[in-house]
Amino acid sequence: MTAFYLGLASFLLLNLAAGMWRILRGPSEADRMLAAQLFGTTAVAILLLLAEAMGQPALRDVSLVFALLAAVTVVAFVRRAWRPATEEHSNDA
Amino acid sequence: MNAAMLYALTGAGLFALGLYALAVQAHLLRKIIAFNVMGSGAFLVLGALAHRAPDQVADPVPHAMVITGIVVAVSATAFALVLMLRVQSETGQPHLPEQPSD
Amino acid sequence: MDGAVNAAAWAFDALLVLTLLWLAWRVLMGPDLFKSIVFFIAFGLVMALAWVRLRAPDVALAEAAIGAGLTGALFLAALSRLAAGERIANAKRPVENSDTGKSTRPHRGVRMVFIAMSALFFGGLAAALLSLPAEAPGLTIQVAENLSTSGVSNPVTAVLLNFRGYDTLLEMGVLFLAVVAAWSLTPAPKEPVSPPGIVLASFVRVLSPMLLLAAGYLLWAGTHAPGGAFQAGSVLAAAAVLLLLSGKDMKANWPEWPLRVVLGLGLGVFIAIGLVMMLIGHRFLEYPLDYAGDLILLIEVAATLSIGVTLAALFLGGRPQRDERK
Amino acid sequence: MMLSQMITIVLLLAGAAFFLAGTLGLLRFPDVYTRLHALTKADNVGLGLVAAGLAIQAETWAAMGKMALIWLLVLLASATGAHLVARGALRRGIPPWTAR
Repeated sequence: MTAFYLGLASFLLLNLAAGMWRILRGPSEADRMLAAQLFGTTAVAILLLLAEAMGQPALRDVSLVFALLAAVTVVAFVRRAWRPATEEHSNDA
Repeated sequence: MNAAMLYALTGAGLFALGLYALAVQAHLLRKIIAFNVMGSGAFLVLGALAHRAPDQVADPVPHAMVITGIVVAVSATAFALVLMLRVQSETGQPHLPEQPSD
Repeated sequence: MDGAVNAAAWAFDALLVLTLLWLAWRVLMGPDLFKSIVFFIAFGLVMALAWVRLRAPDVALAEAAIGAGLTGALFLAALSRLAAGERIANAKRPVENSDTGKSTRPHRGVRMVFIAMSALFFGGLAAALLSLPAEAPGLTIQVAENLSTSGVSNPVTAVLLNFRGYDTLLEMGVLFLAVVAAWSLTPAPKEPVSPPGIVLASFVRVLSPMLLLAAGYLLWAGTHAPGGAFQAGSVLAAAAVLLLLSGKDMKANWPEWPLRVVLGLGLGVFIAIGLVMMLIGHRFLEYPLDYAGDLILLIEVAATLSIGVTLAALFLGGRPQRDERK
Repeated sequence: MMLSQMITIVLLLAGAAFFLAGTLGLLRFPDVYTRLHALTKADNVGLGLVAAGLAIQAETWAAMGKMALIWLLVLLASATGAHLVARGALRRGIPPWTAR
């Protein structure tokens, strides 16, 4: 079972890595934020699997914290950093 | 080569990447981010070295140091961001001037 | 069967490490600042997973609370403040200063030198790390032997608040200094606060008591399981940041002096208890076994409140201004 | 292999399939609204199935309850986040994609 849990966790991690393509491509800032939100959920699932695979029930508290704070960055984005569509970020170096 | 070494080398790699970015990026926000990546690298080295203890129990002392470090890093980051915004409001630019003006 | 577990663990670790390095590269070298920040948020998530693999659940909790909640919010808020500042600067000097930093990257030769230096640095560090013994107990044994005298049963909490109490005391000092310095630099920028929509308002109403509860739980769990004052304080700070973002006006609801008292509370209680211990014949920060547990809990409660309020105060980006409309 | 283990395996695989579908949707769908749709499936159903599969193996009721709580919290966060992003996108005039 442990190998199965770890394999599944790796699969989810691979999913997460694939999702990064959306952060790279955008096109809008909201799309990039969405990818980050999916990462949060995927990380929660990975943590639950690892808690079982590594026999460390305390890891569920880590995923609990992730779940509690999942919305903070999205709210920060929507309320602060998201500018009207007309403005472009200066593509600084 | 074991898992602890793998993570320790990754930490060293993160530190070197951050160092490079800190040196070549002019934008202050990028410097602050680079500093955070360097910090994460240093923490990872500490955590990996703590993982070398036998019997699946990690050394708690580096863990405590890393927790302290994470909280100090976030407060220092917040302060640096305030400093950056002050620089911007003084000079109009989010990076340090090329030549010191007197 | 054991081989399969090992192989799966290796696959996971290798994938994790590659993801971390690739993310760091995108964070540091990507051309767009917003993209870098989103990658940095993802980097924090993956770092927390790395801590889990290193069997450091206490650190993973701290990284989760700070990386998933606070750091992202801090950087996103700073980015929007930068953009606002840029608009003001452009309005003042419309033509002469349209340079947005494109020319500020050093040219190729200088970059090569820095690449060589960083590579050299990595090589030295890697050589040093590889020369270390593959197994080393560190201070595990000493901590385990003395755990029963610390007053708590979670070794990390014992190290933080008893064995190396000085570190934690000084850390509270650093937090206090950071907020004093930030507040002396500038008043908090005035940001347009639109009233939250009904969905956001009810979400915050449901979530913030749960965050308070979770902070209390982590504080309580810290004495015997992963958790503790730092993790609890970070969750508390995230709750405050969520309230600030949704348009709750902390300065109007909370007059100045209680805010300042709470900011100094952690440091104050820590030092006060240390001094009292000296008065009754112990050493500074030495706790007698009979009430070590209670003293540690007391310090942790004060520290949790201070950490939470300090981090939230730092998120304001300067000292809160009095509302002059009244 | 015990029956409970088989149920766990089936549930976890189904959950992973939803995560895969969510990621594919995030990568392949044409605009922010449709991607939001794909993504919330991973949040809601994917994590729900993973949590349910693991809850069967949980050693205590408390652990089971904690997993249910985690799932509910993610549901709440993802629903709110999806609403905020979709409303923000509409207000900023990002046009919903239409098949031609």
